[in-house]
Amino acid sequence: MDFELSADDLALQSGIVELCRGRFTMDRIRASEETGALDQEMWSELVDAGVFSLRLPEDEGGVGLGCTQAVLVFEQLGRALVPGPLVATHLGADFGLTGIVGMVDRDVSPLLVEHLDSLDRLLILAPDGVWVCDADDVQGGQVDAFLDPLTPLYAAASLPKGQLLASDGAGMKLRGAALTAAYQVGIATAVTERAVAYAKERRQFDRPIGSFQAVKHICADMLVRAEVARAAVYAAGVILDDPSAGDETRAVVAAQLLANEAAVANGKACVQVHGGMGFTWEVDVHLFLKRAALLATHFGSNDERAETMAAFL
Amino acid sequence: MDFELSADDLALQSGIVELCRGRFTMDRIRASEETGALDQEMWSELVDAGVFSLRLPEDEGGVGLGCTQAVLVFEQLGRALVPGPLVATHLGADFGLTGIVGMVDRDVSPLLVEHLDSLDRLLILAPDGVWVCDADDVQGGQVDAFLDPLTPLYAAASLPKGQLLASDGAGMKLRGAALTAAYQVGIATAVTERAVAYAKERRQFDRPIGSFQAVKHICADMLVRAEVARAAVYAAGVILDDPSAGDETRAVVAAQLLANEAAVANGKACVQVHGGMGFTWEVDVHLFLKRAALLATHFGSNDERAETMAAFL
Amino acid sequence: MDLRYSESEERFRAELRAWLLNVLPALPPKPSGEEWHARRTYDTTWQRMLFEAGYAGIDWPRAVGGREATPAEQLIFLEETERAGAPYVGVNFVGLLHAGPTLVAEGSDEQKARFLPKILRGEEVWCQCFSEPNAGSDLASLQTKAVRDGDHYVVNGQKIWTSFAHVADYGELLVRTDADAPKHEGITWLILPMDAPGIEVRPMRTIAGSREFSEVFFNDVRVPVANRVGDENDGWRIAMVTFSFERGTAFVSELLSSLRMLERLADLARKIPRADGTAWDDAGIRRDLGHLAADFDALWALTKRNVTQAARGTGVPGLGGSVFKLHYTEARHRMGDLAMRLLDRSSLSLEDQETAEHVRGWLHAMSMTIAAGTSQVQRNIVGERILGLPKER
Amino acid sequence: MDLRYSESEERFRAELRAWLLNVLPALPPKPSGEEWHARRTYDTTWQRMLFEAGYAGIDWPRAVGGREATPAEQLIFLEETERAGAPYVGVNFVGLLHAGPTLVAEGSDEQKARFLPKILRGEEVWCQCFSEPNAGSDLASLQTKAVRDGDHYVVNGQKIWTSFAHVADYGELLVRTDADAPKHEGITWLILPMDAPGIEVRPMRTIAGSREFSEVFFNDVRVPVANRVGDENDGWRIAMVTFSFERGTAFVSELLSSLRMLERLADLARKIPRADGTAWDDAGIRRDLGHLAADFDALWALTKRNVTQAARGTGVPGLGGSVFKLHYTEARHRMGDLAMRLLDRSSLSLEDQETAEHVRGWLHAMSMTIAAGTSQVQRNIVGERILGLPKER
Repeated sequence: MDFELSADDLALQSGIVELCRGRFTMDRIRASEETGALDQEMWSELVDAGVFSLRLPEDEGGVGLGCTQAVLVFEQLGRALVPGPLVATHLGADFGLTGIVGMVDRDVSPLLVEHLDSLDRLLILAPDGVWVCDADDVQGGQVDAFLDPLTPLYAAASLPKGQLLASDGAGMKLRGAALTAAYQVGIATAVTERAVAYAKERRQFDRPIGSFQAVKHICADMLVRAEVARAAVYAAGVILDDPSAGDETRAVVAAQLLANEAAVANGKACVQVHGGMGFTWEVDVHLFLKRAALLATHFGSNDERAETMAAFL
Repeated sequence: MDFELSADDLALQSGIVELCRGRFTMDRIRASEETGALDQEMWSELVDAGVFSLRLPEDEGGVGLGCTQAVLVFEQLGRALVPGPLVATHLGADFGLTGIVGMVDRDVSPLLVEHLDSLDRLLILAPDGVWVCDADDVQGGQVDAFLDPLTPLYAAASLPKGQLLASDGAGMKLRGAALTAAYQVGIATAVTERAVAYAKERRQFDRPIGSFQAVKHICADMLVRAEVARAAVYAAGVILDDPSAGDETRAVVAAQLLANEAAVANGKACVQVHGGMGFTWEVDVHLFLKRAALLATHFGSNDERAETMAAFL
Repeated sequence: MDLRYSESEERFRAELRAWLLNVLPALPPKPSGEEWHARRTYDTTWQRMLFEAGYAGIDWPRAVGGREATPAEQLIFLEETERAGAPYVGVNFVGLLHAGPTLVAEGSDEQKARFLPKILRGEEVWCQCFSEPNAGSDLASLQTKAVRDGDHYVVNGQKIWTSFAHVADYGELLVRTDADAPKHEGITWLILPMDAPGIEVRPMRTIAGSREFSEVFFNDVRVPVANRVGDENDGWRIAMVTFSFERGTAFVSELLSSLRMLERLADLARKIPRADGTAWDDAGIRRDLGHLAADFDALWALTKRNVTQAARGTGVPGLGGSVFKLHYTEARHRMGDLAMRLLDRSSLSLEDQETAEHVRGWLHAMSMTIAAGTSQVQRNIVGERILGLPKER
Repeated sequence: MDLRYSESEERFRAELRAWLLNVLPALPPKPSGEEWHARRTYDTTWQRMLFEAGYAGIDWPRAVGGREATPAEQLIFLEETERAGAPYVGVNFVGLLHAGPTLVAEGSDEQKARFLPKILRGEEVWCQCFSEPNAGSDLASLQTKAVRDGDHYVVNGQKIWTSFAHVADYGELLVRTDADAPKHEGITWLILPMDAPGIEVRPMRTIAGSREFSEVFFNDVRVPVANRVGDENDGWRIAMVTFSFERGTAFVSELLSSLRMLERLADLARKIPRADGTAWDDAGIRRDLGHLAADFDALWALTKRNVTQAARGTGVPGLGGSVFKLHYTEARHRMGDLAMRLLDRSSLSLEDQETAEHVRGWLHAMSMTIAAGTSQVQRNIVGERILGLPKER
């Protein structure tokens, strides 16, 4: 039992932190707010960094790591708010899919496909397995007004049948849920860092607002939410790699439930700490909050997750 | 529309405040903690003060007032934590019952009768109306360990059939619920007052703890809960007297829901503000909290009340 | 205590209701959110109609052309206009509810004669230039400077959070006229002509995508000394006078429309498919909706108490507003979160108007615990001014 | 990152499990809550059994007779004893987890030789005399005074919140030995013989009805100077040394028993009749239970992180504990409130043991956000020491 990042994990983490800090600046990320399209160059950098091939065996051109490491990487992508169908493309790699891969659940209404115009392939989750189709075969009208400015949406009336990849999608969904939860922990952390930085710098009544308990304690609660969720997410990553260490579903569902809540609650708290500025488009906070709200709808709802947890009692 | 206490209301209120402050001190109230029996002399003083005959017509020996006034009186009784089956005895007076009157719901399991040994008569709420029996006819074993030290409990295996008082108990239940809610607002207020007094007097780190926002804001939230519930309770009282001013059920159920929550949440907050002392038997806070928890079970549960409110949407 | 309206109040309601029924169909359709000039026209047209029917300045004294209605009549006015779907006060907010009442209380006779009738008739629109980037919760630390130059003040600095600045004719402006005095004692209240040279208005976008707020920059803007309300350096007191007029009615329209929104959310829950039936079949969802109904009902009762206390001069003036705002804004957060939970993936697309309204309501709630005194500041007010707890050091 | 236990850890577990299976049936029945002397006997008997089996002082160095187990083995020990229903540390808490480790780190060789073996063998019980009526959150402001008189200190004053004082042989005592020094610099750490003349122990009753805490009064109590641990006036540092040993395992038993309690609460929900079926058929109730399962699972993962970080010396020492405590105690409040909601009128009678446990759990949760640093103090610690936010003035 050694539940802390290994030296290799730390090296991987600092590599991805460096990549995000150096290449995926908020200026660059916000540039696609105008166009709605994914930044193809940024995507290539993600490909080159091995974000999608991370878990593939080395003889298939991958990095040969596990979910334990993948959650660390996705946490940092979330902290940097890197846009695009990261989780779907990562999952697609397991089936040998390349290019930009999206994902949609056939049974969830409305049928909203994220980033459709930028996609090469589309994973279709269905009760009878996981399917894939060419993105070009999906008839989707662009939605004019959508919640997350960095995630353009397309409404599809129906989906092509596609090609069967696996008749049991459960394992893939768990991996996707764990990576999504990791991304949410990254968001929960990023907005905590932003709230704390603002609380140290912003002065009212002749002192930094972070010296007031009312603000300090909001920040403390943010950290607590992020840390508790992070522990759950790391545990989920480890257990997916080694199911003897715990129940995979229980671990992943608990992690995603807490990570979603931490990301959304911390996003809201970050708005509050920023005061009026937090309510402006210009300040980045809302982008984190809106992504958190969007990702909370992936792989089910929190109501469903709490139900799943209850079934373990 | 004039939703503030009239001169007569204020006189009534200050009369009951004086009575409680002068006669029903916490020392006297806590004396019955040891015996478990109601203080008969205190009860006579309540009778003399017209607490139970308040709403009876003057020609029946009553005071001729309405629910509007009754909620003001019960609020102050709650603020002083006066023990005993006050609401049931008050409701019994509408049926000409005298003496100490208790109440039980035939359909709620377990059949726990509060204060049985001190009762003369027992109101029985049932789907087919309101019934009454002599308390002596109820076979109830005293419960050895019970939550509220000032409300001894008796477990009854069954209840006698009793005598039918009214075939429709709905109106009586609403009046009882409104008075119970008023008592809870009194509790919510009393514990706010105690928390504030303690926060002003208790010093840590060379200053009164009430100067710290962490404590100050707990107290502020307590006041908000009490004031919001108070407005709802007063509205319920007025609407029971004048159903043209609103829907009686909606007004009473909203009031009781919020008043129960305010009493329990403020009781817990008052413990927190008192720190370790709040966790001692000696300090009065727990008596308010436990009574609040007990009264929250009268006339249904908060889960049911929230459901009832939903039905109005 | 009496919640019934008196006969004369009911007569007022009946007349108003009849008038609304008559005139509302004649109103042109409401312009969409971002057409600010059209919105000005729409709102001022409505104000003109109110004026002609005798409803303008519902709470203003008759002496300055108002209706001088009782607080109960004001509640009825807000209830009925909301119920009938009449326009809100909109761009006339600052003129009617803030700058106007300030001029009534503290303006010179010339100022009253010049400005008040045009506010009532919907001819002139006002905005508020109080907050600054570094003076939010701590408003009194404002730094926008005015220096006397003959019979003008020369203003330099920056304001923020000015609603409707780009369609306003005048602004109520707080400036620092004595940098050496204690912060509350060096402030002056000026009437700012928005067309004065040197003013630059830069609309800001909110997280809900709207552009109703602006930053306003001042570069040697000359304001006549005649536009000063009250004495030089007495502006803080004057600003506080206006706030003290708050009669407990500030959030009435919002509260009533929240209750309507809750009813629509319940309707939505009845339609959202779930594994068995709809979301409405989920007891937890129903209870959350029902609880909010209790909250809004209680807040409506609290409003009536606040209004009565303000009219009677009982209670701690203006503080009922803090209690109301803390609970109301918290309930709006809960309603917003519940809406997002119910909408789930539907919340991602804002094309459907009903959906968009709920999602924007969720975002809007976040501004409600910030604007007009953050919840943190409100809790300080409640703790210190109502409960008498000591100030922090 | 690895959540599997190593082979040697699994061997440790297997041996422990076998031993527990063997010895637990021989234990006499646990005395009821208020039989303090019987509880002392029970707890010290268990400690003696642990000692003889080589499990006493699981985290103490071998040099002083401990097991010197790895943090992972400590977790296994706590897991297995909880799972098997073995006694908790009980009256040996202060000796094993607080006073003992302090003597290990700061005691003289004589003090170690005299006191440590008797703690390990369950022969002597310790209590803590730190808090005072006016020194709770602000412990360093303690006023109990000790004046040097020859080779004794003469102690006068009062302590409070001393657990098991009436059955303890020794107390760890903080006294003020320099009233003029800054408050953290005039404190001394003494070993107090509880049978010294002039000590009066007055048990206090808690709101849950238990009498485990006492007030302790000191009237010219003479404590040998030889009982001083560390230098005079260096007692604050010594107390802090102990706290810094916290390895993230403080709440492990509690957490595991909370999860068990949650499972029982879910069983209860399955039995509570409701209009249609049971409380378990209510989706809202199920979700609240399920959410708590997620919270406790996550806290268990967090514990493993804290333990690993403590072992590795990474992270901010001891601060993981604040994060854990804030979330854990908040979850316990939620679980208590949920239990009361489920029990409804059943919560009023405490005769049924299962019910009483849930109701006392509700009350106990209220002490958990107060004891060992209130949640308010914990948020300050997180805000200032982890996040680096400025102190208030």
